[in-house]
Amino acid sequence: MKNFLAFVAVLVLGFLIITSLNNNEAFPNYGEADISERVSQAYIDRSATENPGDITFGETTDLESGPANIVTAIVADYRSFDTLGEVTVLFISSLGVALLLGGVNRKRIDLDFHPNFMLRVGSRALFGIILMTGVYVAIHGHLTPGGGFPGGAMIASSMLLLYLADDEFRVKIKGFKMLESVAGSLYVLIGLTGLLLISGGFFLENFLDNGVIGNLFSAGIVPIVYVLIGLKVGSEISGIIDNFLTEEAV
Amino acid sequence: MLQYAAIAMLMLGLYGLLTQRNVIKIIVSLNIFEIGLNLFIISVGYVDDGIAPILTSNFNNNGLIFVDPLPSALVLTAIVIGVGTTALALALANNIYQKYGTFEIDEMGEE
Amino acid sequence: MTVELLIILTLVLGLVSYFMGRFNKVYGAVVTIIASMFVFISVGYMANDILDGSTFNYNAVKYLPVFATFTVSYLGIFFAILVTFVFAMVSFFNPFFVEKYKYPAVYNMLYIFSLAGVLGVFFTDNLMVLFFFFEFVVWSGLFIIPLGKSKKAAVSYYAFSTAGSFALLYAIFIMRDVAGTYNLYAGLASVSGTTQGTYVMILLSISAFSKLGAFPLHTWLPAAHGNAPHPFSPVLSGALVKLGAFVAILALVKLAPVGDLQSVFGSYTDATFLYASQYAVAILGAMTIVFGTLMAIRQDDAKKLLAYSSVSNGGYILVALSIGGSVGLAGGLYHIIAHALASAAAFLAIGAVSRVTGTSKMSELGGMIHKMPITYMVYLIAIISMAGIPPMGGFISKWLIFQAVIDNGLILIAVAVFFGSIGSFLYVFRPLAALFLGQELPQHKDKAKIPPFFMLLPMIILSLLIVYTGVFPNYILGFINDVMAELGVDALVIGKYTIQGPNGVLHPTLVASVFGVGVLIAFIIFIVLKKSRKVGLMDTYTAGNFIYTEELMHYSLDFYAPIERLYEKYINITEDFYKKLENKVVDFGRMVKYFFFTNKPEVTVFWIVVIIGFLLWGDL
Amino acid sequence: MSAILLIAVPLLTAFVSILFKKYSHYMLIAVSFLSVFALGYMDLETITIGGFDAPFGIVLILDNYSLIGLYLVNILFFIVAVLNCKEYKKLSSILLVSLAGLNGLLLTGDLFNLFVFLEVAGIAAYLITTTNKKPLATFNYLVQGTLGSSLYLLGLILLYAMFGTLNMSDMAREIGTSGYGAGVTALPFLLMFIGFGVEAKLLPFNSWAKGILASSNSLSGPMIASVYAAAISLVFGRLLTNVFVIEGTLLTIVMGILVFSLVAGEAMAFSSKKVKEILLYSSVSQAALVVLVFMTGFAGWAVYLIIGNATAKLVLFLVTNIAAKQLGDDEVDTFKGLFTNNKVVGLAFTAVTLSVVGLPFFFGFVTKMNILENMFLSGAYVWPALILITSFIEGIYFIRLLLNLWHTDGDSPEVKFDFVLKYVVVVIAVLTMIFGVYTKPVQDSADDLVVYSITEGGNF
Amino acid sequence: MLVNILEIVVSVLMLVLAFFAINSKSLIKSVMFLSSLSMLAVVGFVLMKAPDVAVTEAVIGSGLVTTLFVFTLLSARKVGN
Repeated sequence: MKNFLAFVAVLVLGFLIITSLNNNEAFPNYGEADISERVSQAYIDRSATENPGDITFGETTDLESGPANIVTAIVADYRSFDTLGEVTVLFISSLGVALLLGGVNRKRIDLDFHPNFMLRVGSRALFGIILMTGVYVAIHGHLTPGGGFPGGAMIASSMLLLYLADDEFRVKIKGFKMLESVAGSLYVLIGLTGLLLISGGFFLENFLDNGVIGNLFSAGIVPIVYVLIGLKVGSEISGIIDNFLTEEAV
Repeated sequence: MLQYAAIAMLMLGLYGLLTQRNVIKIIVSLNIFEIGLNLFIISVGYVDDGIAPILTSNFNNNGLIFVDPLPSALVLTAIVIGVGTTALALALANNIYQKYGTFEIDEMGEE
Repeated sequence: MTVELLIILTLVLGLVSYFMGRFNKVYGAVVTIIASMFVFISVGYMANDILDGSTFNYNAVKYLPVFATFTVSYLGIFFAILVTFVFAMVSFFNPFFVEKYKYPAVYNMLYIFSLAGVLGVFFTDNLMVLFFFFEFVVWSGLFIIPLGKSKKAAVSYYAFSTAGSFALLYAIFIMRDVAGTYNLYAGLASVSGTTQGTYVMILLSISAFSKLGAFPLHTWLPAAHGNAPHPFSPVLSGALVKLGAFVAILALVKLAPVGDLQSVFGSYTDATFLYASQYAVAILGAMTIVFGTLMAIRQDDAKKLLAYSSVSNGGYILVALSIGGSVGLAGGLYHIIAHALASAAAFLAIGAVSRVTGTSKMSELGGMIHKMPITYMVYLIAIISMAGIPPMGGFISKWLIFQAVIDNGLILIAVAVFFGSIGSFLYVFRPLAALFLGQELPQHKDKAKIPPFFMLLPMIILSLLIVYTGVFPNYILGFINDVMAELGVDALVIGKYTIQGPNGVLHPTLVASVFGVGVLIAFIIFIVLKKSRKVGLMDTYTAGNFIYTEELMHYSLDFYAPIERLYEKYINITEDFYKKLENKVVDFGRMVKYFFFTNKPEVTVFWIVVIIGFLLWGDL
Repeated sequence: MSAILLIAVPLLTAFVSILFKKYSHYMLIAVSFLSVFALGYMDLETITIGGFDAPFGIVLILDNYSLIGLYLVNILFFIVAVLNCKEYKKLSSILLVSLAGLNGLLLTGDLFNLFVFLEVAGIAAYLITTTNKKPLATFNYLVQGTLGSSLYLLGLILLYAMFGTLNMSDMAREIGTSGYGAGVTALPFLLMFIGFGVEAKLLPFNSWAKGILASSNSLSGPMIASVYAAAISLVFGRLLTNVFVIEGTLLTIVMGILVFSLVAGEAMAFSSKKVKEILLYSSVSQAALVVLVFMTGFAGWAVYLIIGNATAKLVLFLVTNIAAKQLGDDEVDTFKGLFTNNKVVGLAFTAVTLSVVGLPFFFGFVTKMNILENMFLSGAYVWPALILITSFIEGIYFIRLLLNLWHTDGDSPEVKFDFVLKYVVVVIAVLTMIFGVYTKPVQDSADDLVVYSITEGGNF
Repeated sequence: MLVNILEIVVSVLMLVLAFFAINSKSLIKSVMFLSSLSMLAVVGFVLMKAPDVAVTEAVIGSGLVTTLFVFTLLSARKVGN
């Protein structure tokens, strides 16, 4: 009964919200958004600071922001600061998971599931492939869909595979910590380089050459940052997985 | 349509939070809410007949209609933040289970 | 010495007394004597100068923030000199009590601070400064009271005083809004006779009632007076309560009344000349008198009894001030003096007794006259004045009030006033009999002795003044005439030795001398005739039975039981009301806690759904 | 010096600190101290990040308003960190992140960036509260906090869909010039208001507060009730004064929420018998008061109110938590006579309590009086009455508490306070008194603050 | 047209899955429903031309979160035994 009432209540609320949005003269209907009225137009045209005119893939050089993937341009360049925050969120939640689940002596949870030899060898092979894919996705973040976060998650899932395929396996936490720390620090340091080393520079400024849009080696610091993000995310999520898969040794 | 579905999912998430008293179920509801939110954010930037906001070979950006890339960027951030919170919530759920031996809030007694 | 400097110096002296108190408790208390004497003498000089028409500028402000301004008015002088005098007298008691407190140094400091606060209230003409010092007095008192017996008393003192302060503050804001300035006189003048004036009048009355302990805001007063440290009770009753009278004068006299009574009640009223607001205050004042009297009759603790008598006397002051006119106002102002002196003396006397016996309960005391005859005399004089018997000051003021009430034909109020007067006979003599007369109790026999000279001194001075105000009131009445002239009220007609009331002429001196002769004759008879024989407690028998144990045979316990039985069902009405109010708040709080604070997120979600729904529903 | 360092340096240190666990708490102390120190060298400016000006890039706004907020939050954070760094070494990295998050919250001029920092600071807060050892309460906090910030994001996205920008001042300008009525923004603003309401403990949305604060310790109590509350209120205030347009039905709803929070908060505190509960419900009410003052347009005084509350709550929660830890529980009865043996701490506690209640000569009096006066002069007669009534209730229970803490019939409990704590609370108490008497700088700068934050704060 | 029909199917399926995920009695089923819901959301993202989000959601939202849920349930079952 209570559930039903609650269901009716949220149904009514949903209906109200939809009606209100439909009646809202300022809110665009689905599929009719006018991008040119929004700041995004500047991201598409790369015209936040200058007016580059038409952009042609593979030809136009030295845009204010180099990635061919406009989303990446926003995530890792225009609004890179958000991404720093986002990495921090993941960082702190991995710290938190370690704090909540961690302990000094930890051992693997017994999964009632013991992989055989084939599985172990096979997954080792697969591990490499997934890892490579992850790195690839992270590196090509400025050109293709994907980027640091899915890439990092793929790296972590290759670790996960090892965990599942081998019930004795444990990651070297120390190594991951190092990776996580170094990647994070480098991200901030790259940001600070823009601020401190270049006169009149800004935090997280893209101080490298943007190159030709569409090339692998283009977009200045964006690929570097994305790889760092990938490594950091990968190591953080691996840490989280490790914490979830272990328990306090009794 | 997907926009309405997104709003409906937001509401279902709220419904879950409103009725469920199981820690895991609450986290599931929260996740549903977040997925709904992400869908809604993307739907706000959708343009009929628009193309994905990626410049690819053979294209000149002139005259093309892209969907709004900014919501995508925001959702990327939101998804990762969501994962962070979910991981933390699950770790807490684990702690709760170790302390009370159950996931049902009603069985834990008032503190 | 400007007012500002005086206040600052007082505050500094307060700090000095604190540090002296840290060093040596008694020295700290001695500083309070010095400080309050100093303040009293300074105010006295000031008064003298003002009366002589001096041109010295007391109002100058040099050190305090810009908005602080002072005006030495006759009204301010009147109150200040009275209150500082009470402070000065009571301060002599401090060194003898300071040992018993938990935080003696703090007591000394706050004692002086409250004195400074009082000065600020009476001398400022800036409303914000007025409020500031008003609060200051409240807070100083607040921390002194729990040094006595009860924490609860302090809380209720705080609650009612703060209600009063906040009402005052709100009134100040209204006046500020209308007048555009914080000047006291401009503010009062600007709202006079307008709708806002009604609000201001109501709010100021609330403030005055709460401070004066008038019905229905009186419940704090008996608790606070009864439980405060012994030397602070006389200050509370004789001095701090008078802040309420000060505010009442602002509300009732300085503010032009609003609302014709006849328009409210039609022709059913007996007071056609009064305005609705004044009449309401007068009625509440009358109820205060009756209530205070009835409650005082039942008390066992002598301090509580006096506290209720303070309530009842506050009622007299309110009645007198609300009737107004030259006789009424003069009666009110004179009653302020008379009651301040009498209650200070009475509280001091009981304090002196409690100091040696450790209790002020009538059922546990008796026969103190044998060891403390002077204290007994002081108490006797004080209660005679309280009961309004010539030749004491209380008689003069009550006579004036009666005159005013009768002259205006306020029958209801007259009944209350007379009832209070008779009732006060009933209660004031009970402590006299219970504490001082009767059998000397064995448990206090050894401890009781004549108080030290410096405790006797203020009591004797107060007693002499009580007699003086009863015998030669005309000098003081002359000063009161000045005050009333400043307030814009016609002067009371006084001769050299006579007071002209509307219904006749009073010759206080003559009355006093007749009484004096009577007392003299009685004394001669007492001396000449055969003395009664003193017997020990065991050397007697009752109803044919010998007494075997030295227990107290108290005739003043449950003395008025038959009368009490008539109304004992109703005595707690106001207390119950406030208790219920408090419980309602507590229940509300518990309910909110129960409904909103659980360990489940669903509550928050539920309200989010409801509130968003509410907003959008409105849009539909 | 660029204000970005206030965010970047703690973050960098946090990333590094996980490698040097042993020294992480020294890093925490050093960085939080340097943050306070560095504030003196900051110029008031709008900081662009990545070289893209607003509204395309993210900007940080360092104006008078955020500078005061930064000083307050950093100093309080430093105090809490110093007092707890030994006991909660494990949390050092998390605290560093939370410092970065709080600074980011106060500085940012971008609405989405605000969401990110809200989450950073929020997750740090959840982790700080795990030290209470009440996982269920923390879980509750986490769910509500996440839901709140998600609602904020939802509202933000609605605004973005309508006005196409994420920058605060740009958004405010777009809303102002768009010509649509207040109706179109009512839903997003309500969602954002609720989102912040959850964090700021406004009443129907704060069921987490009891679980967290009633069992808090000397780290989580002051952190959540003082540092976080101050930061959230300040950010809320910036949004309320610069961005939000609250009119019509929305105004009714918001005012209803605020009045209910004010009154019910005081009533709940009045009916509580535990010291921490009294403090926590009182801070519910205070939070509503702060928002109310922002709503009525006296931003400057609201800031002073926040400062007063934050410092006071810091002292109160610190002292209470330390005493509660040593005594075993926080019933008022257990605490009876606590200060007879600890006069110094007692005096400081009393001073700040009296400041909260609004005793003349204390800082709280100055702010409260000015707020009341300004409200009254602006023609709002109801709010002063309401505030007076709630202060009345507040006064009663605080006085009752104080009297219980100073006077006891039985034995006084023995509680040890360490030297640093004594020093800190005394300094805060003395400062409350100094600025309660010497009010000129406060009076003068309050007006500047109002002017500044309304006309220039959003980089208009 | 095809896209529209696909949209409707995806939407309805998502809602049904969400409802099941919330109301399912078994926790593990609930988690599985959530995972499939997430996969459908990926389709939704693709339909709305947001490939970046789709990739991220597929890897993180659908894969990783589900794993974490399952691990929590596993470890809880261990403690429960």
